[in-house]
Amino acid sequence: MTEAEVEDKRITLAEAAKMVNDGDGLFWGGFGYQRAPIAFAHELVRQKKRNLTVYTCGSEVDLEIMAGAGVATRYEIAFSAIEALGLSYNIRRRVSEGKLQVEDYTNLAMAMRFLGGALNVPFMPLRSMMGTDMVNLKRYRGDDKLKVIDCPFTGDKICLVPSLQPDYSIVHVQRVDKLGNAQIDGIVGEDLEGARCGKKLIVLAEELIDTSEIRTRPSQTKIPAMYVDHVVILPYIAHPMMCHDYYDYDLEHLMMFHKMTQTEEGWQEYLDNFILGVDNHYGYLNLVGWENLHKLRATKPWGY
Amino acid sequence: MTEAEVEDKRITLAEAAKMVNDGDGLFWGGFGYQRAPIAFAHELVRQKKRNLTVYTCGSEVDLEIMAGAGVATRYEIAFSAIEALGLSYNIRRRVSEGKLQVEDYTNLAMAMRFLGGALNVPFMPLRSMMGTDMVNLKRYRGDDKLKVIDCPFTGDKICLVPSLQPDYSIVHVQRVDKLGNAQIDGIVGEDLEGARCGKKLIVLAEELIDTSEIRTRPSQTKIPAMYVDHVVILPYIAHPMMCHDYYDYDLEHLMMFHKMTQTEEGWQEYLDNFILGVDNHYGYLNLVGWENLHKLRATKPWGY
Amino acid sequence: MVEYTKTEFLIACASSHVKDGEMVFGGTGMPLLAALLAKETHAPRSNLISEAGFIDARPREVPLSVADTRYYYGCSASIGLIETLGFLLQAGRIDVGFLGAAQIDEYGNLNTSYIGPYEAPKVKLPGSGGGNDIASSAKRLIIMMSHDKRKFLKKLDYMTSPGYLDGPGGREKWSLVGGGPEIVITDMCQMDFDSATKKIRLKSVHPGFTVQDVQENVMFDLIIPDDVPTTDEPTQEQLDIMRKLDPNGIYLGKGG
Amino acid sequence: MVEYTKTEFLIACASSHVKDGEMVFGGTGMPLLAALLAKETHAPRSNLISEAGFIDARPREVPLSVADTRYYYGCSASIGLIETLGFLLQAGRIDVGFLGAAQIDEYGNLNTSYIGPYEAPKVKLPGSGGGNDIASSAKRLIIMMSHDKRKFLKKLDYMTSPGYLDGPGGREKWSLVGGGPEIVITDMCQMDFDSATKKIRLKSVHPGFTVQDVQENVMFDLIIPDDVPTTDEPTQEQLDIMRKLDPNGIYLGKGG
Repeated sequence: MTEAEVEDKRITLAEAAKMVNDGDGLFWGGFGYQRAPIAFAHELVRQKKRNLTVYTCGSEVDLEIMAGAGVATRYEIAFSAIEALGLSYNIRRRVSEGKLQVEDYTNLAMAMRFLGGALNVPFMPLRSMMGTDMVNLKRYRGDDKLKVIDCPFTGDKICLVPSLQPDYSIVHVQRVDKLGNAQIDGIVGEDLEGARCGKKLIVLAEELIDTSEIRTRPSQTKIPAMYVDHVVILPYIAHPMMCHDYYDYDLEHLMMFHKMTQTEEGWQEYLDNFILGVDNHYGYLNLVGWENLHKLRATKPWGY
Repeated sequence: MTEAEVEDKRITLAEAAKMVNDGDGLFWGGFGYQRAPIAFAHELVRQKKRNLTVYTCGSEVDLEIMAGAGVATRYEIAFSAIEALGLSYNIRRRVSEGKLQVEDYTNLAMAMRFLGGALNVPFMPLRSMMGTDMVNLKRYRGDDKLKVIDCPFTGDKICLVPSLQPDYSIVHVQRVDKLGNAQIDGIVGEDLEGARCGKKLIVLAEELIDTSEIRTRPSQTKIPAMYVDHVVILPYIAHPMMCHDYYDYDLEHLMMFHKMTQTEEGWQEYLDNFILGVDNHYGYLNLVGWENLHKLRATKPWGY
Repeated sequence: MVEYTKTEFLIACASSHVKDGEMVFGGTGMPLLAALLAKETHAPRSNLISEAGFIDARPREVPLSVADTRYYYGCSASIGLIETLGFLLQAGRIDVGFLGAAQIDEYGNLNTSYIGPYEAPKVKLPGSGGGNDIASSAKRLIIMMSHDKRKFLKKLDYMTSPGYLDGPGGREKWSLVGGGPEIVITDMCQMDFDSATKKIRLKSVHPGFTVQDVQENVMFDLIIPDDVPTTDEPTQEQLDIMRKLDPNGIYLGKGG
Repeated sequence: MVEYTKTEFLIACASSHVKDGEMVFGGTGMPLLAALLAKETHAPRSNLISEAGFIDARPREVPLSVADTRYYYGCSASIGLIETLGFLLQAGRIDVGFLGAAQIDEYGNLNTSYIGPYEAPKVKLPGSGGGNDIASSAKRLIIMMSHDKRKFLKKLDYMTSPGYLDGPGGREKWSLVGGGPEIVITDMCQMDFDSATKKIRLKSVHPGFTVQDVQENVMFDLIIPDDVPTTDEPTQEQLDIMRKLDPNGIYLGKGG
């Protein structure tokens, strides 16, 4: 088979963030401490994006950064906190100030909304949320937050949640080829559905892998190239969170972050130093320090 | 961590088939030529099961065997034929005789019905089938075949197909441990959803794998043990169909099968020789011949 | 003069409708060879997808089944049905689907399910498989059929897959994702669809056939344009490539 | 006499409610240690599942996040959210879920979302996460909370997760899959639910506390049985094991 001249989808982080328009909606990949696209959040802040809506199950530091810097004004999420450390102080402040609106769903509801978007059907059925304020109380989505109906087959109550097809999906993976075929190690969280639901998809990866290697292990391709519009390759994209088989979380940095965000002044200091005070992701990594970063490298077979 | 004394779920093929009651519904694994649970179909025939309903997307030789032998009287399927060879003659005859009823769905509709069953929701939405006789004409399911509704969010027409939770799911995989953790190589078709939708699950595997090996590569586990009730380990379960990375299809046998089924007499002869004329799966394999079987072994890296 | 069989002619003809860069649902048989031929000639960046779960496949031998392991090695992803029929096809990401049928009507609707009445069928055909899904959601549909008067009907015994349903607005009424049939290729001619009426229209006749041959072999009123060209013959390069793709004549036939 | 901290006491107490062979949604923090402790002692065949996608996990170090790679190696499957929350939990395959909350009412309904009015919240809490899913669909629910009068309310500021909703028949009306809360463990007592009224009921008081202490620290009418035993203390074996599970005192605290 002739190998056709292939498209190279690689662009810089700055170019990728530039494509996001003020007011856009983003599926936000990663789950908890795992594969959070922190570098992309930083760049959105540096480029002073405004009025973004972010859709995810449960992200942590990245949601804090985007809420704190005023990049995002609407969240459709299930969870915000820094697990094991405590509350999300930036989000808490921005909500109290009326600068951030959170439309509350559950983890399964959000995952189903991404699945529905990927399947291109307008809703998905769900057995959670019913009977509680998650059904009764709504913010900007109003009656389109969800619908509880009588199942036309069984007569049981069932909750329909609206599918999502945001402007962009932002997903962080371990490896990608220049066409966009992406491999994910470890758990996938809701990223398979999330990657497939966006109108456009930007994949951030720690490493480049050759297409010929992708083709020897097709079962490892978790996101096929045909979904992918742009590829960004950079190391330590998730720092201070973790990337399975690549590096562990930076607990010291994370605790510093969480402590500083307790006050608006502390947060502004973190923002000025670590995000606005550097030109790009390498500037951030230089500030964190390569010796520190190296200590976080994963140990086989544990993956952290 | 202490290793607890673990349950050994292995049973014989005869014991597994014995659990299926007359009148039961079965999810039937495999897709097209790939990982068809032929040995299980043979054993159902030998045990003279009756009035089974089989749910699958598109199976081929196995559906012919179960229809021909009168084991199954209802199919909810999308496709029946022997790809590249031609029509399913046994099914065609049994339908004309009124001995087999086929409730027609599409491949995506069946896959969604299994997904809905696995998710334990009563239906799943779909954008196919509408406007055609697949919506208008129904057999024994009547109005519960499907419903076309106006989407409560968008107003668009959308088709709801009822989820399936059959009595048993029958799935053929490459490797399984004695607890039931199953690895599948190559494509999965609709087997991930199908394995998870049944009230009980019987996994048929070519090989045993040790649990300690399962635990070193958790991402390879396509069906976790907690879904699995029974495990049957036998070689060449899919013959004359294929099993990725293990063996190719037996085209000669397949063509003979297809040719013999052209007439009722031919089919009865095949049934008497290859299914009823042997005591068990090894009897069948002996008849096919181990030299023949060995020739079908897969070649690396091609997997066939 | 180039020598070729009818099958080879049809494959080359179908192949010409695949455009470069397109996502193609290939299946097996003639459509598969047509898709592979297109990729080897004018559409090197087209992507072959098998509904069983193989994405961007480049089989070194022709598969007999959409689930054939021959599709696996060298493809760029191998997943499952929900991926191919749901995430790709239903989401509107597939450009071209190929379908065959036992019957077709003047709006391009297809029957692959039953001959005779639904209640007491004379012949049970294979059914939809992914056919209805493809016809509902692929952007364009290429239909390949053998030309027999009894197959080109005013009314189908059973409508398995949607063409333009009952005409203009038919697909829109059901919010179907895809665009509907683009071309019907038979062993006599090519037909496309009139954009205003959504009715089938003669596009070209194959060498050796006349407009009248075609008209006598359909049971509905076929739109005949003033100018009906002759279908292009395959090139020697196309023939060489497809014979290399199927050296054992599995689909081309032993006489290939 | 056995010496232990309050945290260790609560973990041992929670651990006793996990039965052998059960499927347990563990999460992080005290519930995780309780689940691991149960598996090391009386429930060796229980199965620890993290909602992020890890199944049958046996971490050698305590994870900080449900998505922590520490859950990975040695688990028997590692998939995703749809698997754990959909195929397992919503399908009724999870026996026990652990939940914490900022507020609870007399029917065991929980608030983990907002303090203050929904329109102008005083404090935005973490939200449901998988909490509402777990409360809706797990067969049994173990709730762990710090005991503070302002948390045991007649009316929640926001109902995030269903307990028994408005009482008998409340869960059935919404066809909820799971059975509802079984036990509430605080730093003063254990509470269960009266099967007729579905209202919360004192079950045992922890050493050092009285029935009156508990009554004074709830803002609804608590059912008090005639006989309220004292909660069992942890054994030395339990303490040794949990200190081995969390040698750095990540959840047990440095003073452990």
